[in-house]
Amino acid sequence: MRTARPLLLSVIIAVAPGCSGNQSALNPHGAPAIHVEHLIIGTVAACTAVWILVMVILGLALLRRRRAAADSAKSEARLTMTVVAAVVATGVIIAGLTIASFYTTRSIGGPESAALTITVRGQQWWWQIFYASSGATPGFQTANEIHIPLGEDVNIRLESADVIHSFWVPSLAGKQDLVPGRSNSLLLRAEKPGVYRGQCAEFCGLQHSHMAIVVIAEAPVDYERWAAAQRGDAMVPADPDAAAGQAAFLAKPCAACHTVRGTPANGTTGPDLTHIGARQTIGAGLLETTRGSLAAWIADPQTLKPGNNMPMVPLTSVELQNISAYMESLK
Amino acid sequence: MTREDDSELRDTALEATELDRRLTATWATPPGLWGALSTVDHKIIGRRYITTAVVFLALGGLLSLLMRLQLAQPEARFIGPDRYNQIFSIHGTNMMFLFAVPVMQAMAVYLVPLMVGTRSIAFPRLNAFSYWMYLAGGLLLWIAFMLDAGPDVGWFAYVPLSGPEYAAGKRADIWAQMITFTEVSALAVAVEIVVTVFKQRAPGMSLDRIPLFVWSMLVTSFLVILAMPAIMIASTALILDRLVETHFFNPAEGGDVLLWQHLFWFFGHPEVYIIFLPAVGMVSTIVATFTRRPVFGYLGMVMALISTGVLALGLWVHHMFVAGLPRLGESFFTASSMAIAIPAGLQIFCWLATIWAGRPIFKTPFLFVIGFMVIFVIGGLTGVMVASVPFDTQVHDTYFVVAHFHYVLVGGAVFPLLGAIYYWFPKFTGRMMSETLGRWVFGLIFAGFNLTFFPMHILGLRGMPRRIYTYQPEMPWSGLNMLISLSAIILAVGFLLFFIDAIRSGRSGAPAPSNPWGASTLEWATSSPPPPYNFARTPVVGSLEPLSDNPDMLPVAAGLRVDCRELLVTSVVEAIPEAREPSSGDSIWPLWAALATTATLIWSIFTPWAVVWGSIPVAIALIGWFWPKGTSEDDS
Amino acid sequence: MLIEGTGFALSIVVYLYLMSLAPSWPLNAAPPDLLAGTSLTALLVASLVPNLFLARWARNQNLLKVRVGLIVMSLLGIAPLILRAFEFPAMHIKWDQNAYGSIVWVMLGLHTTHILTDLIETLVLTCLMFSRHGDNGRRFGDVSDNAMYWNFVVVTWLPMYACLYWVPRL
Amino acid sequence: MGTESVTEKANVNPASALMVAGLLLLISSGGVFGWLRQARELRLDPPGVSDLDRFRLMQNGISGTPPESYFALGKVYESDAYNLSQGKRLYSWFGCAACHADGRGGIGPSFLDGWWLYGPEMVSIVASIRDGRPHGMPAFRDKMTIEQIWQLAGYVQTIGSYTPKVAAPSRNDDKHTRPAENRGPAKILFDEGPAGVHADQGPSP
Repeated sequence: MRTARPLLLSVIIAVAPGCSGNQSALNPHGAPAIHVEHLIIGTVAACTAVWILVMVILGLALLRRRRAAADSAKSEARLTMTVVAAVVATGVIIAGLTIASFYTTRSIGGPESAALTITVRGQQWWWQIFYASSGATPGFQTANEIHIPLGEDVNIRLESADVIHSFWVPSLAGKQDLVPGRSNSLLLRAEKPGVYRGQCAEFCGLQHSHMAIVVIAEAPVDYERWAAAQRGDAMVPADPDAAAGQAAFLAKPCAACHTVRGTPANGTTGPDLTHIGARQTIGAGLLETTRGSLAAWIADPQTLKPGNNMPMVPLTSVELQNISAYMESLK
Repeated sequence: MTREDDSELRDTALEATELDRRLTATWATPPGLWGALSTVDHKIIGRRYITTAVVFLALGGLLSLLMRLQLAQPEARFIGPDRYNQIFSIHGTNMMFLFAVPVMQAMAVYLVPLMVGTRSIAFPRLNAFSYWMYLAGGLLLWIAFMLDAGPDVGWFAYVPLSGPEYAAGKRADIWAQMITFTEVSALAVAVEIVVTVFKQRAPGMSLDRIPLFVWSMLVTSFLVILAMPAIMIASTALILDRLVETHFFNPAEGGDVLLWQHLFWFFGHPEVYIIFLPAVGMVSTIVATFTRRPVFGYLGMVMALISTGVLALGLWVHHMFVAGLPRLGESFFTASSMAIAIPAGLQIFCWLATIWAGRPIFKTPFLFVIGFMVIFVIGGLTGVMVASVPFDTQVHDTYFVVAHFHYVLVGGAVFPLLGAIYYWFPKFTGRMMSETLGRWVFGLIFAGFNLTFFPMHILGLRGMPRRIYTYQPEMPWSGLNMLISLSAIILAVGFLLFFIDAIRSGRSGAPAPSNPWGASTLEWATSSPPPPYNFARTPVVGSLEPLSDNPDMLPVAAGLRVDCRELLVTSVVEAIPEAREPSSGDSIWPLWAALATTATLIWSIFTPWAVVWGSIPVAIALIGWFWPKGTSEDDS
Repeated sequence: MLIEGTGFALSIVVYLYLMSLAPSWPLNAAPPDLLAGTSLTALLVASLVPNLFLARWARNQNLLKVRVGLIVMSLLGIAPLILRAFEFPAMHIKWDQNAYGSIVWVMLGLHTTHILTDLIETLVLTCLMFSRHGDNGRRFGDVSDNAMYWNFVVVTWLPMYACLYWVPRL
Repeated sequence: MGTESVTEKANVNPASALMVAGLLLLISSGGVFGWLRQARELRLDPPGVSDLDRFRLMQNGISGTPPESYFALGKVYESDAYNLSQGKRLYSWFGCAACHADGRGGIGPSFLDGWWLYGPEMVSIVASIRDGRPHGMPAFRDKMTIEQIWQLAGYVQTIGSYTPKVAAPSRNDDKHTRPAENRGPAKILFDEGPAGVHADQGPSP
């Protein structure tokens, strides 16, 4: 198994590209993030100008040619005036930036108006996601991947199951903490369809580095189709490999921690796997969902993400293949 | 206490050489190990403090190189998450609690008594005690790290990650208890500085003649006194939660997770100014000396120092902008965080005006001040950025913030400190540091620093969170990270050269005259290094720049005894002589007290009963410390 | 004393902060019984009188009176500790039951530590004043410092008393 | 000059003073932390893991010999705070509390009445969890990996331990029903015969 490590690493590197998306405050596609980007650009420009001005004065002060008798009362008084003026100017700039900041906060607004509410629950080290039931349509649970309808305000309710995490999808909005014992909320609104990557931003333990989330903004029709699929139970495997995989999944420790709706597997410790094959990534943004990466993950989760709560379950290679086939089939 | 007694030997009666011999006999630290362990000479302790803090700086720097090694490539496997978390936690804790605060206080321990023209610091034994406590706290942290029991919860140890449920073992307790050690020592030094500045200034040094460095240390000490109790309450509550099941931070039983953050940052934000304000004093001193004129706007500088100190206590919430607090409160803290830019700006403008009006001499200490200006202004401006709530929601806990506080702390404190070490090195050791090497050191550190930390701003805006031990290859961060890691080598070489220069110059540098820079403050009025009694006769001050007024002859006051340790007490405002006051002699008891306290504190990580049993040896040591020995110091 | 004063103030702030978050206060406990705490408060306030006399005698360097005063103050240091022992049970909660219990015990503990510290200091000074080191200006200075510290211990108790005993009854 | 020679000496002394004090602290804290065990082994080698399954149990199902690898690891599942904490999480994740409550028992026996039906050795606790026991204790062989079973067993042993362990998981951040495991041995914490005592368990030893 030792020799398997480099092999697995090469698997990671092979499957790596693909789900990069954009995770940058400077590449905004959501209304809140766009407002903040304007503020960022404005503030940085103002501050850069101030810095350049101060540096020019410093340079002049250091290198200017000095006259013989400099220290007269008159020049001292002129200096005082200049310093006072500079302080006043600082005050004015500061006040301007403060007002700009308040204005941005105002224009972002709160999530009160949102029609759709999604609850995100932080876990060490993945995201548990609940879509609430509304009227006759039942709610459902998923993990590490949020779908939102384009151009609509979405309220993200943030809770934590264990320690403090922070929900941050920079292209859509600023971050907000998930605090145990409290409930926060955040407004998301995507203006452009796309896959937006985000990542936990508050240090939360061993695998803080591998706790990514994907937000997929799509046309309302697509969103509804997706949500309808998610509400359903897991597909019954048609392919014999996958069917054998399901049997192994249920017989092995897997089912004690994971739920696959429509089967006896109803563990709640790990992520809900009912539609894992339809998600873009596994392991909280660690790997792209392919049969190979699923196999790599199941075979040795502690090498890929040391310290996470999924144990290494001893499996034969046939079992491993079958279970990964089954996982892949859970679209 | 001012009774006249003819049998006492006063300095009025003696010739210079004879006075020198007798004062040495009274004030000198006896040779040998015992003398070293029991000394209370503020200069010896100050030098120890500085050396120890610089050793911790070097160790913390090594940790940062390890982090840079790991982050140079995506998904690198040099260091696993468990070790990496310990490394960054200890890097932060070490730099804040074991390097930055102590080194600033250490400079004050050495310099403040000299700058105010007195023979010793107030409460010299407490000073010895504070050093031993500091050393013990530092060793606790580092030994724990060596044994794989280092704290792994970040330098601000947010609960519940550091709480009983999620921080298994004793790692978080070690962090919390290390805080207790450094708090005790920092508070002790703060009290000494305040009393020294208020009551022991040279006759004539009224409030408006106090050197700016001393002013800055005074304000810093008050900040320490007001801010440190918050972390003391916080770390005690954390230890109690972990050890005896209190529920301060357990939301299910009425506690609150954010209570920790409020308490921590009520201390943590002033902490930044505790580190920065002494640097303001150092910069002012160096600027005044190397532009050959007093700092422009003395009163403005003092007001800026004080208002920074006051404001610093009122903006802790800007570290919690994304924790979900009420809007209104956030607006207030945005405004107050922005407002602190005004006194900071005033200070910058005053220095610029001083340089403008003066005649700059480009020696190494002054180069570091120029570097400070360039870097710190960037740090200050990014500080204004993160004070804005919406801006902060994007950059909080990212590499942007990492860059910001390194610009503030390294630019705002380490650059002035390096300048200050070059500046006061002759005073500390009697030898000059190398001017040629100094320029190299400055160039390498300046270039290395900016190349290392400037790209971090960009990384943060491009979505890289802080405290990650690795990142995935598909993220567009690897190029800049590699650049940063390579630049860190330049920075490290700069520091290495600095250490080499310091060690080499300390052994065989050119001998220093008593006032090599032509400075105007009192520490240069005595020899380099100063004799154990600092000044043969207490100087009398007639202006802000006593040495420029009378370059050849400094007026002195006389009348202190030479056969026992005695110093002059003056009034708070005008510094009018009030009384002669004895100063404690050498004693081993501070060391015993520190050892007893250390044992108690470490033991109490394991059982609460340690506090009960441990208090007995602590009480014995304290009684031994204060019990009169029948010497004249005790009985005058 | 500025340090400790800040510490006491912060503990009161923590108390009020936790109270502001709680749905009811005290949390799952009856308000504390008044008897022990109130008599302790009365005793502490009363102890200020001999304490002020002691400070005056120390200033006048009156050895005999200072000796008597120190003995009285030692007894007045022990008595509150006895009453304090009854205060902890009077809170009707233990530190490990909930956050209310935690902060109450910590506040009481913090103040008890101060009484204890001052008591030990008083006892040591009493011994000193009966030894050959006694009749000495510096010792008298220590005595008046110690008296000052006791004033501090008493004064800080008053807001804590109000907080611990009367705020839960509001 | 006199002063110079004094300061020269003082230059040397702090260093030796530092060394002595440092050495003292090093020795004492080294002792303390050596005793602590804080290392975290996040991934065991698969052969080592499967060896954990190979312990020998006495005929009566009580006590036996742990596998070699357990000693090789340094008995981590009894004495390492990280493993004990993991065990505590497993205790709640795998529903142990449904029968054993917070350790005081219910449907299943109590761990706190000072009476181990199958003895307090790690192997017998592991065997109980892995293979199940009569009167309703299910086998967890197919629900947990062997490493998890050892972690859980370590935690269960800690709950019922007569003497407090140096390394123990602390309390949870939720409603608490009993003092934390690190507060002291069960014997002190609870009266004899709390809620979960069954007649068939016999008297306390």
